Amino acid sequence: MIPAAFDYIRAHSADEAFAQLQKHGADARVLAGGQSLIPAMRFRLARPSVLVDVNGIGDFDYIRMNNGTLCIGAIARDVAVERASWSGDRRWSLLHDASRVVADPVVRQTGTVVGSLCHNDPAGDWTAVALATRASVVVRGKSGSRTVPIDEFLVDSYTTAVSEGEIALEARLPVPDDRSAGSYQKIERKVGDFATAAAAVQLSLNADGTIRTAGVALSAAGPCAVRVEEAERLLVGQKPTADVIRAAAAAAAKKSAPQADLRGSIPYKKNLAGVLVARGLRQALGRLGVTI
Amino acid sequence: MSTQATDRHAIGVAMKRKEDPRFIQGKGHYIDDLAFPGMLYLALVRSPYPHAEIKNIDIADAMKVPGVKAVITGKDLDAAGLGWLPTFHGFDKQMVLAIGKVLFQYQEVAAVFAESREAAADGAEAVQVDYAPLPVVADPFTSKTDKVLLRPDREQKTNHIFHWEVGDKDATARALASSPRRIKERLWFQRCHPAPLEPCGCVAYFDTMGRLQFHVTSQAPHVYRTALALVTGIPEDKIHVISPDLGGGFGNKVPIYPGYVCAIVGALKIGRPVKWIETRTENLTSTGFARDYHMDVEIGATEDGRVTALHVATTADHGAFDAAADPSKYPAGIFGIVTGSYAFPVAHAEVDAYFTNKAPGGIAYRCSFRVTEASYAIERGMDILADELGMDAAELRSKNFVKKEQFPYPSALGFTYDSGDYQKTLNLALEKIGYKQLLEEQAEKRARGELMGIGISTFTEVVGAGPSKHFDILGIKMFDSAEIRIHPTGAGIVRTGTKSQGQGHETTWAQIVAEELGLDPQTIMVEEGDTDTAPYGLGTYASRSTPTAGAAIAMAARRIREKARKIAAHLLEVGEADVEWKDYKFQVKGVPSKTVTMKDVAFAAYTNMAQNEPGLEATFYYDPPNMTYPNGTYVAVVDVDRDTGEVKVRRFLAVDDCGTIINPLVVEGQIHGGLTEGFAIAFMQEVQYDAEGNNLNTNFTDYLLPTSLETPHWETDKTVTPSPHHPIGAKGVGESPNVGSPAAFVNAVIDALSPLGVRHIDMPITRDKVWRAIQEAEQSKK
Amino acid sequence: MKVTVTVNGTVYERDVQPRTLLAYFLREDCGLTGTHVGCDTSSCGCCVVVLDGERAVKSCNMFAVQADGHQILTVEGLANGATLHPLQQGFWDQHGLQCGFCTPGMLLTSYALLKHNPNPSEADIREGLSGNLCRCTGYQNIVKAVQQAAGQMHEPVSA
Amino acid sequence: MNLEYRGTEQIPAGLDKVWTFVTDPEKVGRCFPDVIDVVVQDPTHFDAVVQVGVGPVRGKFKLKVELMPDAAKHRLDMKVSGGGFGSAVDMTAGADIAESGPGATTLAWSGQAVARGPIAAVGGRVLDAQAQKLIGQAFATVKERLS
Repeated sequence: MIPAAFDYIRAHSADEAFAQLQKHGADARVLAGGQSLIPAMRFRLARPSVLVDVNGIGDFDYIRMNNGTLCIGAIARDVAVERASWSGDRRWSLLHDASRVVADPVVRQTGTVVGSLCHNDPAGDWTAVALATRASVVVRGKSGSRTVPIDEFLVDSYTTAVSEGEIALEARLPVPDDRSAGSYQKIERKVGDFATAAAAVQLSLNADGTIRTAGVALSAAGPCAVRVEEAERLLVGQKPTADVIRAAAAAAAKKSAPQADLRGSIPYKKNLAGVLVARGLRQALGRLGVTI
Repeated sequence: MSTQATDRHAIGVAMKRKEDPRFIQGKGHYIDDLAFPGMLYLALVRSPYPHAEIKNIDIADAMKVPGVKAVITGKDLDAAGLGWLPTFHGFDKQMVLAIGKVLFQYQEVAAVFAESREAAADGAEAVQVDYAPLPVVADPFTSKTDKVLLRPDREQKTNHIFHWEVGDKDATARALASSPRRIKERLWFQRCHPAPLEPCGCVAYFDTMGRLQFHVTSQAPHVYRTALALVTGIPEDKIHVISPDLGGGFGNKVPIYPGYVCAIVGALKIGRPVKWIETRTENLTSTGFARDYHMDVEIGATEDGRVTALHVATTADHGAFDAAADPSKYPAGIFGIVTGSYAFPVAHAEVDAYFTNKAPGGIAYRCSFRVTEASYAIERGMDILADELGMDAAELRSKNFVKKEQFPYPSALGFTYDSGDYQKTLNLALEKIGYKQLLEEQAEKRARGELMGIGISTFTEVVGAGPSKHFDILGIKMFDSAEIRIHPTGAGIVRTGTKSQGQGHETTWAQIVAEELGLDPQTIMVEEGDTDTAPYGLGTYASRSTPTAGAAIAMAARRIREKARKIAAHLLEVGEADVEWKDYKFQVKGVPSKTVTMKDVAFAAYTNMAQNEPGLEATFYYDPPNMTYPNGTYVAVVDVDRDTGEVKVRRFLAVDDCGTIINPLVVEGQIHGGLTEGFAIAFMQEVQYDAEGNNLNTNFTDYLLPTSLETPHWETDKTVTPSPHHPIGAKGVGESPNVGSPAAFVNAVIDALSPLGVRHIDMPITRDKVWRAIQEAEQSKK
Repeated sequence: MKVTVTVNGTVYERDVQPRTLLAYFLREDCGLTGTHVGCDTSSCGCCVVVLDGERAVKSCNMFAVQADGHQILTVEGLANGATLHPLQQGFWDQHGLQCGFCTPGMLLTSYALLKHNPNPSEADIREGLSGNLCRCTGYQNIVKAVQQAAGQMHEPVSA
Repeated sequence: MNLEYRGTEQIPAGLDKVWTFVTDPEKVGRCFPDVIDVVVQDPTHFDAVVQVGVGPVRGKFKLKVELMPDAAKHRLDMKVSGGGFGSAVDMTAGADIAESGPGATTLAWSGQAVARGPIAAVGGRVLDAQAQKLIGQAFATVKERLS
């Protein structure tokens, strides 16, 4: 299928990209990985009149540690997370897990983390990961760049805090402390499908074994990925036990507000939210040497 | 079974495929690779409504799109006498482009011809169609009521298409009534689509001689030529059909589709070549689907598990037009094979088909006509019976098998099974999978509350249509053909009326010729798909290539051998009666040192033929005396996750008996592929429509094909019981794994869930369905 | 728009519409029809090519203008003259193809996979090829083909 | 796909005023969110073009609208059909209109949308949000304009 005609602009710098987006406003879309945008254009559901390609901006392609923050540039590919030198570190196990189940292995070589956050699909993977890790996104707007916490960034299905004429430059994730681990649990009908349900979990433990911080988020459980505050509250300060896990899982199932579709019914998906959070917690704890 | 010990020259050898070098280098020649000077592109406008009156079609905006050359509608075609196309068996007709109303979602409404793909797509988007929606009939049970008449164009004012039955109705009813044990279950074999990775397409043009050159993705090029001649009135000698390399077919490339007719009309009207290549959505939503049989299966048995009678009543959903790909005299195909591998004393099968507002089709998707539905019905039915009787599923099957000594076996529904040793095949499978140990493991797991299942399917297929006394398409009998020419140097060419879509004919046909003539298979070229050069044949589908064309090749080769014998006698300077064919050479009887090879004879046939007719060629049209009956035992072992409903296929063993094996490498490949499609049908593939008639699986994002990660590891083995009536004893294999495996998967899942009281789940077995079945079972226990 | 793309070492300068997908550019503007199109949703992988020597990309999900100034490897560029690439040899030897339509994409996805993981396990290969569909082979022989190629590529080059 | 929505608006205006407003095609048409154009055909029929935009999905829906007021002035039904993106959307919306006090009217509305074609197949989640917005915001705007 053939997209409708459009004008193509290759940006060579962040300034140039920003200027073009300002100029064309609502008619323009940023082309990063394009792995969601181009199929939508082929079906002519999306028909931007201008594409601003940022793939040629070398400055955008990085993943680096910077003062206790992991910074992911606008065109860093999904696969770059999977192959990063630190990806075997248990602190980053949530990212590593997710990097292996986003879309399919070929799409991951082109798809980008920041692009996925900006697309904000209800069943996105990186959005749930970003919530669990308490990430933020750097957005460039008219009045300069601002850092938007992920909870404010994700507005509604396919809608984020990036307004017309703006561009997301970077995702920032706080580096977890040594006693941290996470887990990403996803059920999909097959590789490449959107999640039927998915759960992102990030935990850190105190020296006494109680839970110091907890991040719990769900995907495919509402208009966009959601944080399960109740589960986080139930976990923090507690010694991890089967009962605590059960309570957090129940909170997740309760929070989940999925749509029925070909992937499953509402009761099934709500059930999965609980099952996957429990599994995620167990795996994260297991990675910290705690078996329950 | 990667290699097979053989003392034969070419048959049974695991020869690497001759067609592969071009495919692995990107030199395959598929339909969309063709380009001709001045070629136009065709895009079709399709209906978003499943049932609606067409109030108006406004093409003005489309004609303004730069590059658009023409737009045609159903009215234009109707005026030219090309509005309707006869369906496969000729009992119905199908609109080429909608006339007056649309009958299914994504039906073809208008055709746009343009200078480029882009312009054609832009033009199609610009066509404005004004629809007035009509009430939608989205299932055959609603259709049955005739409250909404879908096809007022037909003489019979009903949605009921046909009633077909076979067997002894009264005796079956009596036997069932008097059986001490009985089961009855409704099994729905869901609507699927073959979805070859290459969509359908064509390029049509009229050459300088005014001859239609029609390149098309066709599994049956000769049938296309004849059908096009009948539909368009173009004399058959003025039509040349060429089917290039096909990127899979699986039955999808048997019917003639509206896009083809539009391309031809466009080429004629505009005077330039026209290319039409389907999008994936078009492929999945409008070209031949398969199955959609709702089957009420009833089996009677004695207390000790002997089957007494079988009754199957089927409600079939044929969609908007009766385009089912079934032979003329068999509107429900060879569904009569539904007695399977079992000695039913009496049986009765009936099928009632209905129109609905869905895409037309009902093609033989990687199976003989309706054999997959039948096989699924009986193999699920036997498991339900075993469950009812509290009997082991393997034991119940053994008890009721047609015995080895009963062949040729006349079945209760009129088939004569050629050969088989079902018990031997089952025994091998059970031994190899470790059935006893698996049962022990299962007992332990059940005690712990874990869900593990073992599923068996001991199917019998019927393929190779077929004897001309029974089978025809549009009146053309279902024989097949081969023409062999041996060149002076001993190389040669074989042409057949079949058409490979990946089955490897270029290799296996050469092996048959090489075997029969003692030649090198590497120097036997195989050509198919060109109606100017190939002898007339009915094409490749329903596992018929090896049973029909394969036989024709062997017989044509034997004709060549008879002619060659005369020349050999001349070379050996003896009388013809003194020459025998031994060890792949001609030899003077009793004198092993006096021999000539076929290569020698071939040279002589052109250089030193004495009084014999020059040349070394033969053609054979083979009309099989019977069908062939491949069979096998499949065993699936699954683990079910209670929390998520996930089914993990831990092991799968296929023991196939397809008679003589021509190339074990190719046979194994066919089995792997067929099992993968069977797995997909059991767990993933479904074309669903909602109550409003919307097709919900219009792309690979929702019509799910398994990847390497979901697909289980396949274990294979074989028994070999040659077909007694086939020249080389081969039965055909491409479809057995797809026919036999769905029931094995479903039986395994239900076996896993049976301790909870779950009796059946319709395919595809999704996690949601499994989870809900577990929930409901647990609720009802409380 | 003018684009300059190096495909299999040959420089192609063409004028294209921005909406021209890379797959159609390769097939129709460069005449390299080994790259196939099997779907519209980037699900099937028949169109996979290798970008800049290491990234497998679905060429029906990328515009030709994006490839301007880049290097593309297609199935036509795998063999070295008459010598098949070990992956091609593996697919042939192990009966890793039937209809051949998915084969180019499978080969190029495997090519990029072996670049990053020269010694993959069966699980790695199954995972790595899970963005490519095959309807014919059931994947088992494709896995064997990639294993054979990986083994061959490890062997020291004989003189 | 079949989607259903409902809601209630309390309008600080008398029944007659509300009734006059909601049976005026031009006024109702202008209440559609992101409406670009309204062309009134007759007292009960109008055509509207609305801008649709959710994330990457942007385009126009051309809609034909029929107003079906009942004689007793208690119920207004509305039939909306049209489409865009090669797809068709049929919506029905109805409102029970009742006096809830002096100078106050309750508008209890419900709506149903059926989508067909690529937008339903590929953009189902987008469509749901759009249809809900279209119907829900239209009634909310009615309230706003009458307040």
